[in-house]
Amino acid sequence: MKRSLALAMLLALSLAPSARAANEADYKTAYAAAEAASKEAAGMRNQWTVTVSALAAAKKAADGGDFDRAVAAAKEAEALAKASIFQATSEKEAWKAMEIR
Amino acid sequence: MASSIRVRATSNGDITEVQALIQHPMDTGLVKDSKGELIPAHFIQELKFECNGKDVFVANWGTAVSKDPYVKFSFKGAKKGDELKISWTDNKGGSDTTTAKIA
Amino acid sequence: MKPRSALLLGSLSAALVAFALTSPRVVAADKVDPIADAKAFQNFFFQKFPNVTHEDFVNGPYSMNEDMKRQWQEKEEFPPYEFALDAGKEVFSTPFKNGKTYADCFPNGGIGIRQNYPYFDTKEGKVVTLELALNRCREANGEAPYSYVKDEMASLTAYMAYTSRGKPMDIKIPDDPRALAAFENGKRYFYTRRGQMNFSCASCHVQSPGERIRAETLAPALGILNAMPIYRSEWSGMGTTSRRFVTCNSQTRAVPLEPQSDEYRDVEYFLSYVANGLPISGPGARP
Amino acid sequence: MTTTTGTHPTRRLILQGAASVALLGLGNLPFGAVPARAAANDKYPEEAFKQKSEADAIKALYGKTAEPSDKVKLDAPEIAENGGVVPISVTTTLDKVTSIAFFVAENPFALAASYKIPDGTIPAVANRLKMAKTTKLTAIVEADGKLYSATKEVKVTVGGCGG
Repeated sequence: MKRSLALAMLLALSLAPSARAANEADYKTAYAAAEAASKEAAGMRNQWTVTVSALAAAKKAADGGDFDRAVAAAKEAEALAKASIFQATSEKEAWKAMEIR
Repeated sequence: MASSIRVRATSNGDITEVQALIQHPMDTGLVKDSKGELIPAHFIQELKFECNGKDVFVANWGTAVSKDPYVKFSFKGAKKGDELKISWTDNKGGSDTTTAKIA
Repeated sequence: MKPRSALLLGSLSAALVAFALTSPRVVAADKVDPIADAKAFQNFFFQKFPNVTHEDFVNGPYSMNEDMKRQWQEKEEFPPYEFALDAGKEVFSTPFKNGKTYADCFPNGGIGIRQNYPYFDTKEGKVVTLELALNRCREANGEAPYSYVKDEMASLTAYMAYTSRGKPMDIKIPDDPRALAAFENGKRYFYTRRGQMNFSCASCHVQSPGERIRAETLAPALGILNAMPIYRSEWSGMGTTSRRFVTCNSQTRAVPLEPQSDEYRDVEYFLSYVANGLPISGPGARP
Repeated sequence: MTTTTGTHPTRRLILQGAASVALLGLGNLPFGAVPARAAANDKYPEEAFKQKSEADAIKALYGKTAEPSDKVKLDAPEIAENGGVVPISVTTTLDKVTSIAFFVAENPFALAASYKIPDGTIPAVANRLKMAKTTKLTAIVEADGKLYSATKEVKVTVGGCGG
């Protein structure tokens, strides 16, 4: 579990800018995916603050017409949200390992 | 409105020990609020303690004194029941005064 | 963005390794047994800190560090919560517009009862905290509720805690499956990792009390709520139990829940119950 | 401001029971009154509080320099639990004290507080100060027209300038 969480975070880091400049449609797709994942995380009562800020950063960049940055931020938000979903899922049982008994 | 000044003055033979706590923001003028705007400096400059018509302690403060400032000192020559007068003024012209009986 | 994230990843894996090494032994979960849980919880801290007297745990980080304790004792000569205490007493004794007072809402007129909160309300089937009871009292008397995190709520609970100082925490779990479920849910919340830092409440307050995390000395979980509400120098002001939970969540980069959400009520129930027998020390002063 | 030095020896005897020091005080008795004591003046020392460095602040407050003295006892924590509220106190066995001041070298403005100690007041003060970061802390006691200092290093991990 620990390794896969780290992997999920690595994923967030490996988003090098692509050769082709991103356009608004790319952004909309990326943002929709990020938003869906973040809603799922919130539904599990496990939203991360960094997901919220990455989403906001994506929106801000898109509003400013910088779609490369907007897509990158949206993808980062999605990766973060997925990591938080993964965390919430695995913690359903994993928390017991921490318990004082 | 309750006084901004809390005082405890206790007599122990010839020596009176005084502790005071004052409600004041003591803003440095270097800190920004949540909107990113500088909070103007607002701090007590002078705090004076008088007993039996005589200054027994005078503090001159800058912005480096903590919020809700505290001070402790002792003086001689007063007895139980004597009145201590405490007053402060700040850099915006604000002030407060109170009196406390030495216990 | 990248270097910062990478840095975080590094510290995260270091933390994970540390946890892997120090995790308590895993025992198969079975039925909910709060009495055994409380005993194990207290024993864990008593054994981990054999030099700390049992009552001293309610003084949080000050029970862990002599230099800090001295600074605290110095401050306690004229504590920074003094103004909140006075304000709380005044608010508490000022009647509502309908002439009734807070005293009418509480057993024993609200004096010396802090140690009995939170309690499990068998009618509602939920945990009721002191903060919640205070706002319900206001609303029942036609007054608008207060913010749960600071100001009047902190002043009121400061005063009520002050009148209860020294009384042993005395939380009851009634014979009701929902009460047991609330306790268990609170326990789960306490041990569940969340936020990008992948920390649970226990990561800091069970594994590392007395140690420094960034700039703060961590308080032991045992008795941590006995000191509520607290004046935190970091906040330059007072904060309630709700505020403490909210800031803890934010620090692990988890979006905090609503104050007085079910999870927070349950974790308060759990943490208070396992501190049964330790004295109320609130209001407290903390760095 | 004039000082009636005549009461000093008696006060010292009662306070510290240190007869030898009291005798020393007696030796100064006829010439005890010293003029020019900036910090003991009635006016708020606006200029001194505006100085950034400790040296400039001391100069502006007193117009002279201080010498270290083991008769000045400065009490401060080694590690401040929070830079916003650091309990600091000073006591001294020096005689004819007219003022006590605190300087926090690394703060934006070094002078933190200056206290006038009128005749009959014990030369000891406790207060709480803000510290922006790990810093040298200096207490200066003005006694019989001279300046005596004590310093201490205070580690600050949470700065006191964040409000």
